[in-house]
Parts: sequence; structure tokens; C-alpha cells
Amino acid sequence: MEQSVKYKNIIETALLTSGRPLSIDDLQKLFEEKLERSTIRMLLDDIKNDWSEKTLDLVLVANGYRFEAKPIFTDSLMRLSPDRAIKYSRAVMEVLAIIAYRQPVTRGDIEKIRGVSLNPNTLRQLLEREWVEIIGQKEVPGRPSLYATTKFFLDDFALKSLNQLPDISNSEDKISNSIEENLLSADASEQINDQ
Amino acid sequence: MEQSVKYKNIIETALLTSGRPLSIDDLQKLFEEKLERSTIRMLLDDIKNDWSEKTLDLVLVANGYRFEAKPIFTDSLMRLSPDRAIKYSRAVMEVLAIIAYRQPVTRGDIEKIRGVSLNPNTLRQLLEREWVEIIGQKEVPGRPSLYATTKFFLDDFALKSLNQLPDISNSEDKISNSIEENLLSADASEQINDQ
Amino acid sequence: MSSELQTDLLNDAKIYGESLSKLPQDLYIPPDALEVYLDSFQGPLDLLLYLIRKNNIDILDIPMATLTTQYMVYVEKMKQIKLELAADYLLMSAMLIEIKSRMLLPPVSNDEDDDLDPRAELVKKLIEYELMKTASQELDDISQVGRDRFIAQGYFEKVIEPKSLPDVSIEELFNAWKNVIKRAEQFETHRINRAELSVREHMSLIIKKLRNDQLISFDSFFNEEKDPIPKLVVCFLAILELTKENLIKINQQEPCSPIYIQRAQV
Repeated sequence: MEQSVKYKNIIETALLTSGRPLSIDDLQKLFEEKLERSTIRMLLDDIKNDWSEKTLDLVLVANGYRFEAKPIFTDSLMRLSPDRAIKYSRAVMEVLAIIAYRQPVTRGDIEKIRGVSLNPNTLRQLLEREWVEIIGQKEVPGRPSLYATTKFFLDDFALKSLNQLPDISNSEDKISNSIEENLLSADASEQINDQ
Repeated sequence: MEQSVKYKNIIETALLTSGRPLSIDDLQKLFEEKLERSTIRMLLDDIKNDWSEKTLDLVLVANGYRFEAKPIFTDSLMRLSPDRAIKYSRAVMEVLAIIAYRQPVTRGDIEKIRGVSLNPNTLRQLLEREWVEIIGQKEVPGRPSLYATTKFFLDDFALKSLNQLPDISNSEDKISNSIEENLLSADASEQINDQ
Repeated sequence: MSSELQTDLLNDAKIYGESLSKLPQDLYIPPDALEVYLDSFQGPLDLLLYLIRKNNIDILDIPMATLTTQYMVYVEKMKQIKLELAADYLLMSAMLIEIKSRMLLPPVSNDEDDDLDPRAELVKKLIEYELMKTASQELDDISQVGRDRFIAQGYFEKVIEPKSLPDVSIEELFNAWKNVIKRAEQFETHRINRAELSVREHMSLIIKKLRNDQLISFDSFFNEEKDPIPKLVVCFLAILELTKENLIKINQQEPCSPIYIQRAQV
């Protein structure tokens, strides 16, 4: 009994903090010992009941389980919804471009292309804007999520398909010519971006 | 009474779903009616108590209040997606420490303290993570950028202010005192050794 | 380490007047481990601090000859293995030798306060760097969001008001992409071009389809009557590319039987 409370708490904490839906497979990874899928389902039922009179609902969506605010709170939460940034940061735009041109990509792919680790907020902004979605997991160790652009992305940029994204091949020569030593410094690339 | 439970639930839901710290100002926006800051503080105290035996802690960081997983769950949560844990190199952490403790500093300052030239990517990692920002230019030839830490840095390390950085002043005083005493007396034995 | 260097070191190495009878343990490094080992130093100051701490030298009373000799042993090795690393280290060698020689000169006068110990500036640098090194370890010990600190981030259904969100033009997106490519070329890890774009789009579409069904027949991806030929080709290329990237698996039980496509499993 004691033990099952411990398990339940771990699952609850994971669901409250993960920021993405968690499947039974995901939840199994939380434990060193092997928990049966049926055990985890039972614990999820328990958690659902525990929360039934409280502030969040535990719901099952396409990719797994997640906690959602009960609908009665939506109005209040929308009032909080901060005045959005007037512009997306350079990092957000670059990540969007990488996902658009190189999809499907994992977070690791994005980091490799950009050469820096990714601020978790960057992807969050794109997911929230619904320009980007998780379309599955790559079947390699760690099962990283695969990101791709959405229909909303095409709509918002008035594209019929990704084919219509601007063609880089023309400008490629120009760019490689312009790569100079000073480009290596972060400051220099910053200036180029600003032009 | 009834009403205060309603307020409390709204605040709790906002904190459980925001994914970032919420200040008292933020929390006031949740309500159509004007709630006093003291009322909100009282409700936050209540929420903190409600959760004291549960899975999350309500903590105050630089930008406000947030819920975090209790430390006993860290090991389990890290098993969930090991690929998500962002680990920075020693170089990045040293540069971060120099900016945190000696801010505002220029790139030249950092290089002087570390005794090596700085890989631009090291600073980019910190700018990208939004732990560090450029707060101006130093008015010397070349007008180098001045770097300082951000509020996100404080948030991510769960600090309320720079005052809460780990104390290194002890070793600092000790050292500067003994420099005065010992250094000036270059002793003869050293010269003999060197011959 | 060459025997010549070892001999030099033994002749020279004296700590607080005591000649070393044998080479300090920590100075022997198996040759294959050396590269990794040298990489673990952040720079010349880090290396000097390492030597000082390992030899229990009082940082406020550094025996310059000993330290300089030991330092040079490492720098020699670095020059042999990775030349490009040596520049900052060579600068420090010069500084050490200069300090060493200044120590040999008799003090110009005894009563002047500003007649500073030649080592003073180096010691200050070492102390400041060591302080920052400690600070960085202390920082690293704090649990961090994104690593080992977990923040509540439940979901809530948002009623999106498009007006409040930033506008982005296709030009901005394109510029962002150009920037990425510029930098990616610096890292020389990626060659990115456009030919595969429609292939990439189809890759996403195929994965989305497989999200709902575990197994889809190969034929169902192609509609020869309705789809133009380029589309069929692109779809086929997408399937090949997905297979290459280990995102899907193509199965066929026996020759001429139906071909199926499924998500790759670990």
C-alpha cells in the first residue's frame, strides 16, 4: 500500500511537470523496477479520482495522459494570458525555419544544425502558436519527439504546400561567398541578421 | 469563505498550468474584481500549506511564484527523458559564473579572468538560453558589449536575487588579506631554489 | 613523456628547497590518455592551478623554477599533439620565464613599498580564476530548470486570439533560414538544400498517417490514377528517405506478397 502511494506520487509529479502528454510507455520509464501496464492504468485511475474535486482534470489525449485546467477556469486563465511579445525572437524564427525546411526533425537535429542547445521555451512558443506539432517519436534510444509544421503554418504563411517556401538554392552561392572569418563571431552574425 | 476557496482554486490552477513564475501583479490579472496584494499573499500561503504534504512545492523565485516537483522526485523524473536534460560544458559554466559574480563584464574581461580566448559559441549558448544578456556598451575604444545575467537565470536556478548566489566572499577575503602579508616579502630561499 | 624531459624535471624539481627523489605520480600520463587529459584543462591558468594544487604549493609563495619547468613539460606535449591549442599556453610560458628571471635579480631597493614581488600579478590572476572556478562549481551544484528541476506546466485550452500574436512574414522566415545555413556551414556538419523539400513534406505526411495505424499497405500511399507522376515519385522518395533515417520499416512477407509500411520500433 505504502509503495503504491509512492508510485502514484511519482506518476502525478511527472504528469504535472512534463509539459507534454505522457503515454503508458513513458510512465514505465519513471521506475527502476518494471511496473505492469495494468498497474499503471490502475494508478492513473486513482489519480483521476483524487483530482475529480480539485482544480485539474486528468485526461487521455492522442499521445497519452495529461493534466488540464478544468473548463470553469478558462476565463480567468485567459485574462492572465500575457500580452504576447510583439516579435518572435531570432531563435524562434530559426527553429521554425529548420522545422519547415528539414522536417521531420528531433530536438537533437535542431540543436545540431544550430550548434547550441535549445531553450525549452522556443519550441513551446511554436507549439502554442500551432505552427509546429509533434507527429511521433523517433525509434532510437530516448524516443525523441519528431517535429513538423502544421496546416495552420501553411495557412498563416499563405502557402499551398511546403514546395512554395522560398528557394534557397539561388542565394546559396552568394552566401558561401560572404562567409568570412568575422562571421564566426556571434556579434558579426547578429549584425547581419539586423540588416 | 466560499468565495475565498474560489479565488484560491483559480490561483492554484494558474500556477499549475503557467509553466513560468507568476508575480502578484500577474495573479491580480486573473480576477475581474480587484484583489488586494495582501489577500493574494494570504491565499498563496494557504496553497503552500495545502501542498506541503503533496507532490509539488510552491516556491518564490525572482519573477514570482511557481510550483516545482519536490526534490525527492528528481531521480525518477530524470529517467523519463534523459535526452531532455541540458548539460553545459565546464567552459560555459565558468563563463556564466564570471558574468554572474563580476557583472557587468565585457568579453575581454572574461578572457582576462580565464586566461584563454573565448569561443563565441560559449557566449551564444548563454545568450540563447536567456541566462545572459547584453545590457549596453562599455565606453572605451571598440565599445565592447557588456554582459549581465537575466531574471530567467535567477528563475532557472531558483534564486530570488543575485544576493542569493552561493557565497564565495569567505575565500575572497582570506585570500586578499594574505596577499598583503605574504606577497611583499619575497623570500631569499626562493631565489636560492631557482638557481 | 620523453626520458630527456623526465631527467630535466628531476634535476630541476625542488619544492621548498627539497629535491624531488622521484617524479610526482600525477605527472605520469599514459600517452593515449594525454590528449583527453590536456583537453580537460580550460587554459593555462587552469593548468597552473592544477600543478600548484597537486604539488601542495603555497599559492602565495610559488617556487617559480619548479612550476615553470613542470608547466613547460605539459606545453611541450600539447605542442606535439595539438598545435592550435598552444597559443594561449605559449604566452603563459613566456610570462613564467620572465617572472622567474626577474626573481633572480636582487631587489633594487629595500625600503620602497612599490617594489612589488614579480609574482604578484600572476598570483592575483590565479586566485581570481580559482575563485571563479569554485563559483562555477557551486552554480553547477544548484539544480536547474531544464536539467534537474521540474516546473509544473499543466495544459489549458486557450481561446486563441490571432490578433494578439506576432505577425511573421515569409521573408522573415526565409531570412532566418539563410542565417541558419550560414552558421551551419561554419560547423560544417550540414549541407542543406532545397531539392528535397517536397520530399520532406511527404515524410511528415507519411508519419502522421502512421500515427493512427500501425501498419499501412505500401500501395495505399500511391494513387496512380489521380496523382501526377512527380507526386508519386516524391512520395516514393519520401518512403526511401524515412527508411534511411530509420523512422519507418518496409515489410514484405514473401516475394510478390503485399508490402507494408510501419513505424520503426527500437
